[in-house]
Amino acid sequence: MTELLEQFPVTLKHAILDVLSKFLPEWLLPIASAILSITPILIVFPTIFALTTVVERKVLGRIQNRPGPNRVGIPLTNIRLAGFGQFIADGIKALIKEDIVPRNADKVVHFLAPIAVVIPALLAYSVLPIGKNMTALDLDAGVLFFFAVGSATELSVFMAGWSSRNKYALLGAMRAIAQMVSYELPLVLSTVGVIMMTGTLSTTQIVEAQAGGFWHWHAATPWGFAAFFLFLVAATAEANRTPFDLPEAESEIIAGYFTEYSGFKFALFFLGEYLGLFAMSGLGITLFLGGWHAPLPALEVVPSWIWFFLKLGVFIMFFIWLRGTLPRLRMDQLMNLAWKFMVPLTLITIVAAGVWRFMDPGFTRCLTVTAMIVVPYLLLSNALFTARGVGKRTYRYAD
Amino acid sequence: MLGTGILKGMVETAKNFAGSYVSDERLTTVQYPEERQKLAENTRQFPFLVFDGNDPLAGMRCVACQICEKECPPQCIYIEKSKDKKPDHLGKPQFYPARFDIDISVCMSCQICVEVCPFEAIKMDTEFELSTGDRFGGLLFNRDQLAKSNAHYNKIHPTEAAEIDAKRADEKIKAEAKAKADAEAKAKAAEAAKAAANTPKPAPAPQPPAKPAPPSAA
Amino acid sequence: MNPLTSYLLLSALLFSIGLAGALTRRNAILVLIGIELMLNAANLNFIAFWRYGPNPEALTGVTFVLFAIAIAAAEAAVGLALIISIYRHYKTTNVDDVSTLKG
Amino acid sequence: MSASFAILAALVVVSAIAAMTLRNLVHCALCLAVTFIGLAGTYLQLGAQFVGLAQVLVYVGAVAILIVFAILLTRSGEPGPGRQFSATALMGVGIALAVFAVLGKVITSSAVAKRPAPPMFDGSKATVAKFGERLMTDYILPLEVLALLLTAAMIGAVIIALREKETK
Repeated sequence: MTELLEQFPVTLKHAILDVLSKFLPEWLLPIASAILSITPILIVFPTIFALTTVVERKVLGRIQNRPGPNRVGIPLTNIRLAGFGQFIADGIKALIKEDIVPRNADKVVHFLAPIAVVIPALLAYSVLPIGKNMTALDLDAGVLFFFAVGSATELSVFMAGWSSRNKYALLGAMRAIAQMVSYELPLVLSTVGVIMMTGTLSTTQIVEAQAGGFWHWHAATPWGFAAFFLFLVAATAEANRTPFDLPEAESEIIAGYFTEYSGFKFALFFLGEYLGLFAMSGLGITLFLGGWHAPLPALEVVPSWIWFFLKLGVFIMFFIWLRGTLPRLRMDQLMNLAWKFMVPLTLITIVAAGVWRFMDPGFTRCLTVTAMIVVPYLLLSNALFTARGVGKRTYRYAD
Repeated sequence: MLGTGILKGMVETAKNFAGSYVSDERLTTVQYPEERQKLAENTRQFPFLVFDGNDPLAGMRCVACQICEKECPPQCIYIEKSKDKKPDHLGKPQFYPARFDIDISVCMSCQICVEVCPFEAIKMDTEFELSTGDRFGGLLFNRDQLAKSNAHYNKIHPTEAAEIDAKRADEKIKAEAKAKADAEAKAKAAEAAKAAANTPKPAPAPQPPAKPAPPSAA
Repeated sequence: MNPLTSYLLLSALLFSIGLAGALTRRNAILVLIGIELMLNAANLNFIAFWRYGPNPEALTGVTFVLFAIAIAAAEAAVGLALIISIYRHYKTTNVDDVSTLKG
Repeated sequence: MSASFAILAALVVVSAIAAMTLRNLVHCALCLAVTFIGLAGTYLQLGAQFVGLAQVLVYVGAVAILIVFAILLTRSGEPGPGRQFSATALMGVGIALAVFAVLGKVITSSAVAKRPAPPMFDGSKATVAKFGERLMTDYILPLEVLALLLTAAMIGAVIIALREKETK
């Protein structure tokens, strides 16, 4: 039973392929196989996105002591489904809304930008191991592929902001690019420790290196925990989530680079943003939280892909929780955090990972590596708090 | 230390999140169409015209003085004076509005019309469910739509309405007393005149003015 | 035509396009773009020769390209910084107008 | 010559020509990014996975962005009414054509063109691990020099682009 469930998606794919092989010519089979691998990604993650939009609003509502959306259910009936029909209503609304393109806009680039946002976000999923034997594209340089594809998003954000011919859109795009470039550095550097320890860039092999219970996960080691924490912060910034949502800071620059987008194109931006967030969470799970491995060996009766999605759900909830708690940063604070705090600390975690690798296992190693990270963290945070611009603000007239 | 404040905030929001499921008192909103919050007494939306008694036209307090029309900042009031007169609650013949329109899509709820009205004739309503399919005609209220009874006024702003009713009752008593005094004086004068003329004749009873029913204290 | 020749021809074409652009356009940024294209054409050559060469296990071609990419990144950064600096001085990025040294 | 090569080559050539001829500079930069992506695809097709992905990361993620920023900073995004090509444009095209003619002649007539295609290349021989090993052993000195160069270039770029202090 477990075995059947475990490999159910893979067996299903092979069964379909077997049937297809009787009808299709030989050269079409690899393409059919690729399509069969991609289709689940194209169905599952947008579905998670749709559910997340509702869950996010409900959780944010609860954090603010109100129920959140709880009305839309099945149309023409009184069944409300606790508001989980909302995303269908939103989708229909986005589809039938008028698509407004500014008169001065660069029509071609304006049209291409939302597509160019969604495609890299979807491509990033192809290297994520969703379950045992379930990596759509098992590349030798999978992590590099992920970052390469992720960096292509910056250009599409620029396309959206520039082509709108709107000062808010351009400002938002500039902010977004500056933020993404700045946080890409700590994001990549925080993963270097894991890559060093496993000696591979392949996501599948990185997951395999963390088998056998949660104490084998990279996040369970001192350097891994620190790297995971830094990765989380950088991932939040890369995905433009609060508290790093300056590119779309609605109280300052309306909606940032998608100010001039409406209807379905806006929905595509929304989708791209969330898909980016899920992909980033998926990479975090793969690199630090054991991928599809169960936290305890006894729990391996539950299929691997369920573990992956459970962990993804935890990540999503965490990001929503973060959004409900933290206010937005200021632009200079954002840059200071990236360059003065994140980059030095990620470099330190890489050194710490090296020390961990070459010391004998034991209490001393644990203590040394922890000290290597905690001491600079305390020093840096202390220095930053007293520094101008980052630290606590003093108000001349308030208080 | 960097990060402690964030942790504190996260704990707080987590408390709110969990607490909102446990205790309903935490919930600050109500499920609107089914549940409603009690409106505060000083709630105000858009103006209406107060009338006394049961007949909107007969009891209309407005005398079409057009002060509110002149004072209205967005100029959303339009008044046409009547040709004839009808008696007010004191029995004095007054004009009444032949036409009284308020475009509440223009009205900004400033309450200046209420402040300037010397006759307590225009007051602020608490009705807020005014959505309509017709953007222009549907939000242009005429005299008959605007006229609402004093009982309604007493219901939505009880304290204020009670004060005004007391004041008006007072005015009325004074006016009646004055009318009586006048009548007596007149009678005396007549008697005196009669005595002077020495032609004894019964004094004419002072005719009470046709006045509307006294305001019901709801 | 064997595969190597087709890659080499593609690379030669790319190089010529970059050269034509660098020689004909007036904007300094476009000249830089042309140079980038020429550099990429050279990179493509290295990869093609490595792949169809006698000893692909040695990984010489790809290593060279990796170094070339890093240097190109540095070149782009410095080149664009120069263009911005020139723009501040002359208020133009037109290469025909920035000819004080021409005499 | 396979179909995938034909598609990639067409993509590279067309976008490169567009990048060199379009009036609007931002369009040129975006077309340049497409060229880089097409070239990365060619590298991947040739089995150079690491370099292909590094190409996307560096060129699309960094150089294209840098160019776009430079375009906006020098206010040359909107093309002026004047000519876009320099006075010696015809000569430049002529030179480029001549270069292509010579290169093409050399390539097609060289011994390489007559050599039969080598046996199928085994991708597992060019893994990232092997590549890293080479970089850390044989090429360690160039790698370190490169690191130095990048640092120097970064500092140099910052200093050049730094706004001059207004002295007076």
